[in-house]
Amino acid sequence: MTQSNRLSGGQIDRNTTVNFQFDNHNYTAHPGDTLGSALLANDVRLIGRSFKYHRPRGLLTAGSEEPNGIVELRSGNRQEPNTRATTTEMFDGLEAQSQNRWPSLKFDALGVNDLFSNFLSAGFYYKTFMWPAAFWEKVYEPIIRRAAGLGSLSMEADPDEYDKGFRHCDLLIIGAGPSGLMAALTAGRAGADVILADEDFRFGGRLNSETFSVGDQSSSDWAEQAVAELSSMPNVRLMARTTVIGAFDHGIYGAVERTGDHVATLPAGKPRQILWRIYTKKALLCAGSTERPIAFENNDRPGIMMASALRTYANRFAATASQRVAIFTNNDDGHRTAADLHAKGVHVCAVIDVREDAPVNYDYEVLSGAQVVNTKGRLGLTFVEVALPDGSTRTLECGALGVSGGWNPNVHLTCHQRGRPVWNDDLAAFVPGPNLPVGLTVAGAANGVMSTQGALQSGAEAAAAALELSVAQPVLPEAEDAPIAQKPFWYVEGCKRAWLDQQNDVTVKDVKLSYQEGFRSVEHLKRYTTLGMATDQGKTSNISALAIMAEVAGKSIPETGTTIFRPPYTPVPISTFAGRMKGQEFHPTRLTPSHYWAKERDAVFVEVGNWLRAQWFPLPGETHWRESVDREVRQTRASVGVCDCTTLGKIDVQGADAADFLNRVYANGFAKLPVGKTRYGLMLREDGMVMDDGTAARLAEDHFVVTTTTANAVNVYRHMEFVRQCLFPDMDVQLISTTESWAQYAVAGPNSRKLLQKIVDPEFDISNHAFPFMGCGNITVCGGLRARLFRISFSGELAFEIAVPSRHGDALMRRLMAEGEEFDVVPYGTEALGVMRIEKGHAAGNELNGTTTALNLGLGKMVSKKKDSIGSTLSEREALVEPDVLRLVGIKPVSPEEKVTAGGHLMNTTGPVDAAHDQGYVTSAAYSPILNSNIGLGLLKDGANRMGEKMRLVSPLTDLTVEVEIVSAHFVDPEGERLRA
Amino acid sequence: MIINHPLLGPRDASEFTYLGDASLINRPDWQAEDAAEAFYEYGYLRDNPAGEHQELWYHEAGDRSWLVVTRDTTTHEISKVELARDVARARGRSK
Amino acid sequence: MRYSGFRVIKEALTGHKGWKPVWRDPEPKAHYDIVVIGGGGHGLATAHYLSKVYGHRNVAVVEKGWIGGGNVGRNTTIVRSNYMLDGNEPFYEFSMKLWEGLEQDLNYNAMMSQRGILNLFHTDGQRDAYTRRGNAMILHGADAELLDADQVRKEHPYLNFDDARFPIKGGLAQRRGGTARHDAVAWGFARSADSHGVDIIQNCEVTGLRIENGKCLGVETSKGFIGANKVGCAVAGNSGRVMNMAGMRLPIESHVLQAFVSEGLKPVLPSVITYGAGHFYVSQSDKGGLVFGGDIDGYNTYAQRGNLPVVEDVCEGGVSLMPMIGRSRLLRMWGGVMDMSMDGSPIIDRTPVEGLYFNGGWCYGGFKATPASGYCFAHLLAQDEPHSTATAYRFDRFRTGRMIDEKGVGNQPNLH
Amino acid sequence: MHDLIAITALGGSEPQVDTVGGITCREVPGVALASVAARMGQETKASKALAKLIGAPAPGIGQYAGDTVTAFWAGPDQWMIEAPFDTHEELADQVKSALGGTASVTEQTDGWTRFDLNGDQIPAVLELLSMLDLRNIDAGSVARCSIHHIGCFVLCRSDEAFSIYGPRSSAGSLHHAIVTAMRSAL
Repeated sequence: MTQSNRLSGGQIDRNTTVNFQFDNHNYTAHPGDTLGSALLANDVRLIGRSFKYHRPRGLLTAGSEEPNGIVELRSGNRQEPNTRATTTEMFDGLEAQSQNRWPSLKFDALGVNDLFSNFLSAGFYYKTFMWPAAFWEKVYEPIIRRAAGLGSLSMEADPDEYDKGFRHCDLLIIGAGPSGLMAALTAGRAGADVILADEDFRFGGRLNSETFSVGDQSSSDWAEQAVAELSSMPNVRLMARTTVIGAFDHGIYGAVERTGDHVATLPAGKPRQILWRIYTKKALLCAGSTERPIAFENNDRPGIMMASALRTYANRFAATASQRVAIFTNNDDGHRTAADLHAKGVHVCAVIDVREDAPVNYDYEVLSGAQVVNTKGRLGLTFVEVALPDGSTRTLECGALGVSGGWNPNVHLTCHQRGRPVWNDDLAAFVPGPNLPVGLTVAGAANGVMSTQGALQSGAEAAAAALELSVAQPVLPEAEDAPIAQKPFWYVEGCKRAWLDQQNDVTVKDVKLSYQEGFRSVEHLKRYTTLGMATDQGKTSNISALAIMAEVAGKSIPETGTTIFRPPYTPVPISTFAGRMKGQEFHPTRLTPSHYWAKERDAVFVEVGNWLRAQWFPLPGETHWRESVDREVRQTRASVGVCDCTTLGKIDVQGADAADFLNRVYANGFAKLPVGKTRYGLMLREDGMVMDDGTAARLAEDHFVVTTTTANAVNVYRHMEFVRQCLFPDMDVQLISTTESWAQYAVAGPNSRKLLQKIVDPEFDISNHAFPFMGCGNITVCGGLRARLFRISFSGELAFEIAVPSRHGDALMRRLMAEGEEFDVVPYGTEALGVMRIEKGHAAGNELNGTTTALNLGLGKMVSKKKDSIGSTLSEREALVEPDVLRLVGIKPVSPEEKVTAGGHLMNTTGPVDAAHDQGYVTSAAYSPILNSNIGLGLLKDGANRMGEKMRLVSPLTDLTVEVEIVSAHFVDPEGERLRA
Repeated sequence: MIINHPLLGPRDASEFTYLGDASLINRPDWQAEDAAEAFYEYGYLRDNPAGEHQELWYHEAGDRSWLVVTRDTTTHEISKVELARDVARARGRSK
Repeated sequence: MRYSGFRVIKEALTGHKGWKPVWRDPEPKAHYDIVVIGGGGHGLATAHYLSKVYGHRNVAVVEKGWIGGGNVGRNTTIVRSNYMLDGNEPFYEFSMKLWEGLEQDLNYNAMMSQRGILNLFHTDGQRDAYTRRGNAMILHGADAELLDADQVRKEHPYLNFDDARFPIKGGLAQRRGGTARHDAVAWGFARSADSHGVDIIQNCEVTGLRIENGKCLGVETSKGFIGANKVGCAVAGNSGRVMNMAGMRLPIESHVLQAFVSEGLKPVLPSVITYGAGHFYVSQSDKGGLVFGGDIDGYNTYAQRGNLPVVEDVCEGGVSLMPMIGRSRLLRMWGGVMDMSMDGSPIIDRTPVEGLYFNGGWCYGGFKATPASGYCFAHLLAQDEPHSTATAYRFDRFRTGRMIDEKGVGNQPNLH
Repeated sequence: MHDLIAITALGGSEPQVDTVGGITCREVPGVALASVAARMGQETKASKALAKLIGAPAPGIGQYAGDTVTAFWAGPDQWMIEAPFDTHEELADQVKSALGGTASVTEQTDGWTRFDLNGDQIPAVLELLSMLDLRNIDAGSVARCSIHHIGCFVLCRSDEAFSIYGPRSSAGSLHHAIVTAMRSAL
């Protein structure tokens, strides 16, 4: 295909031709093009359909403010809906599809909505679809949902990678137009650490779109030279294709760098985009300004564009939307477009200038005091109807109409901390208000300085001011310094279907209706009409709509309100915010010291917080997890089992006041614990609920090792630091986590001592007499490896926990297995561990659910009343000590094979089954291969006094009702003889 | 946000864990006559000011210091950062 | 004016000239029976039920800005009654029933869409807790369904079943849950209250409470003093500010919750989904945007904006759970100030000041509660006793130890 | 001598080495670690004893010092001591006897895994991993930070040599993060 609308000149690489597809048609383009400019060059004006009425849409702008020209880019699992053609950098092999149309872009069935638009006015859906009531979900809503939406997702996982990074600088300059470049030159030359970021792939901003000169160069050449100088400065980092998306607290800016969107295929390992968090001392917003439209009847046809966009396409991209264009303007800038297009050989039919005193140029016709009152062209502009000052109308045949209603400063980032822009009457526009994010200043057009010369100067001055430079003002190049003359002209009188928000189909009529119905504040207007809620966030529509609302209300614009912008400046892929933290890398994975060994044994692993723990160890031939778990339990209770319990938190507590300190953090007493002994400890939150439980082993007078549950390790450590630093700052106590340092294994079962005796070095006596229940000490194993031994039991069996330096954990596990062969040793996982603790009646995570007190758990006596400990006072509140509070009980089905469901509720055997008669609930359940019965633990009202009572366990959720008996929670060895053996 | 750690200098707030009002340092005397009421107020009632707020932050991914940060809850401006231990001592806490 | 399809057609054919303001814009009277502070969802709902159910017409709602501009206009629109505890579930189920009849009650289409909500679980412990919760819901007369991983996959094949760090083990579904059009809820209540005689007074900021001899006589406002026999405060994140005018400290902290919306997309998500292993919940609006959120930022604030770490945290969860949303774009982020209570549950109660009533502590769950909150607050204001479904929402529960702590995290508001 | 063979944090019998572009990432198991926290009121004495042990003044905030035995700052009056594992397997005992009653000493050797980065563009890699202001980090500085949600120490030995300490259990995730960042940046 030929590029029939390609002009001369431009900043594209004509030596290279690339191929691309739009809606399955092949076209050619050049590097330096955007998809938008390439489509125009190929005479494609129709690009999409609007949201509500499915009206034909073409490009409106040449930048990121684009509401209309949005497509589905790429294909397969890289399909990317709602992508702005105007900012999509061309590459060879680019594929794009139009969206929100069916069956085709030219013949869109839902275009019928446009015929019924009068019935689909703003907010019509709030007033109807209410009858019959059941029809909303079944009929109306599905239809609306299918019609709504824009592009579609592939429904496949995003295959690309994304990074996050962190940069620091003295000065972040946002935008590399004239003010940004001049600011960067000023700051860079002064030696400051500068980051200059621009969303475009080419620095220069509007300098690349204009034909005037800066100094003795063309504006784009000047920009190129400035960039060359900046590139040579080691203290300046240039970030092209980087959008600063938000201004966050304390000088932190979010920025998205598109490192891979301009290439067909990413090299392996390289990210598509990087989310940068930029820490700045100062920031300077040089984001320029956005041209605003004028609303007139049928102003939304493909071919009707912002005048400055036509100029950009012609000057920078050497493309035009049509060979015949007209301009509709209320200011001098529109004439610049006409002049530039004319110079490029495009026929300018006329400039329609609403001003009576419009400047007259002899190169083309100027219709002063005229207005566009209507347009024609089903899928693209064909005619423009102009009302002349004498009351007559004239029809112009043209394929493009450039519209210029003046310029709005890009104040977006100044609003991100809820600062409000203020109205400037001279400019007839909002400019940055006084409440800027701390450290941010604004220069150039973004600050209402609209001439090039002014922008250069303001950039230089702002950079110097931000960095408190005392250097002499740099010599600025001479540039265009046209006075600003912006007289507002928002819409053509009498227009109705005159579009403001072109994507969401909000017209002047809708704004008037919104006023009529009382939605008169800006916030109400936006919400009621959906104005500014589209993918462009109203960059070209909000201010105009506000102005029209003001006029309808008979108020000034500032009286009517302002509109503020929220991050992000332009939409950002959700993947970019996620970075690498997805899939398996969502959270770090913590492996236990025996992990590699367990993997060899085909263990099934389970996530416990960030840890992976062996859940059970299936043997060949075992087809159901219960077989493995039952075997592990039986073998442990019959002989000996080994379980990796490294994940339990371990905290080293040292210092002269260590015992006193533990006395404060634990509800039970620790002062009198002898050296060489371990004690179970119960920790409460200050509100009296159980926070955690564990053990504390006293290794020396001033040295304890505390264990926590796996889940609470981090919280308990933080809590202990709080108690140490904030509550008792003069206690001599030091804390450090040693969780990872030690591989710790539970060795449990009647043969556990015998097994351990085979590896513990002979000089250490671990007989029951020398090393009794709750003993602890430093020992060596396997010929001199330092180790720690604790005689504690979670299973209720004779048991030990042995710890060695983590690097030797793998070897120790292998050794225990080898040495234990004669005892038929079994490794057991968390599942068997859970079964045995339920059999023994130990409360664990399901019972320590944050709403249980010591009393609830049957541990009330542990809360010492003789000392001050965290939580003891509030645990005494009246409702927490009422006689019928929940108490931990054992639950046994009357028929052992009947299932006990954790989460089931307990009801009396007779009477209604409902919430009002709820007696409690089952916290944990398991099958006990020892009792050959399902069993459970539960919390039951007044449970301590209901032993032997029959109850109904109901779980309507899983369709279950079971008769159960309330028993002691200690199913196995209630007297604790085994663990003392 | 950035918290200017008194020892380490400016650090991103995401390295810290937030607890709440620095009045949590003022733990009541468990033996006082009105201990139950005092602990209830300590545990549950907050000034929750719109404006200057003294609050506890823990440098979890850093040096494990608890800090008292004075921050405006309407602007997020931080006017002061102290080690909580120093504040606790200044408020008369000891062992 | 009654709204209907017929009316829409008639107006369309007659140039939309007949539509009237949805509510009046009255000047405040000197005195009302009841003044409700706060023109958000809860305040407007209170006015609606006060006027329609309890027959109080001499009522004003005073709002410092524009009605519906607070949390009701900036939330993720989820409606559900999937609570576990006795103190909560009857109230939220009452709310659900009100939602189910809301459009007919208000003659306003709030687009209540019972597309269902699914809470995923990833560990056995979570499954047990959800089982307990689902059973409690059913025992309270609500609906609940426990799905295993295969059932979840069948309904939501796009979730990450391939390389999930925390594999999905199942979910608790409430089919009657769903979403509603948040702005329309506020406008619908406002329109109804207005039509029953309630004065909705916008741009009227309360600057003080006139309290004499322990009795509240009315409110000082930017439009002057407005007398009232009873004053009800329903100001969500600003609870601390307003009640401070009465010298009260509350069991509440103000925190910011951010929420996000993506660009419009053709239908992808059939229901509301919450991730059990990360901070992420999401639904898709009728317009096509993914509406999602996660955890609160976690520090006390009255600023309606948040920071990047939470944005990233939420998106990390989102892409981990449903990797197919990765290439859709986050369009807009915003923050709402939440009145986070000490146990995560609300308060609807009298205060020590006679004639002053309080409704707050909704944390980030206020939207779904809107109808019942309004109903129960209206009941309290009208009859001076708590509504039967809201008896547990008392101030003194913290003193007596009757917390309603669904999450079990205790007296630290930012963890609820 | 015991006969339990150690494995590295990444699970190998030999340390892992990865090279991307001009940077090498090397797993370093041969280091012994112990933590030191001064006792209340003994801060000066502890820091003097520490100085003697490492042959240099006790390092201040964000610094490390020493030669064979080095110390780096870990918190107020807290340090981490590092030394070659082969010669200092019993480092904690050695430190304890050097500091006497002036400090609490805890063995930390196997609590951590260490990766050494050597090459000429390390900042380009680190800026994808941590929020440290690398402009302020030069030879002799150490900082605690979070790398992909993993709490780490980063030590700068020179412009072209950095050590990263992370928790041993997360060695695989940390290694993955580092090598991924190397592939991305280099």
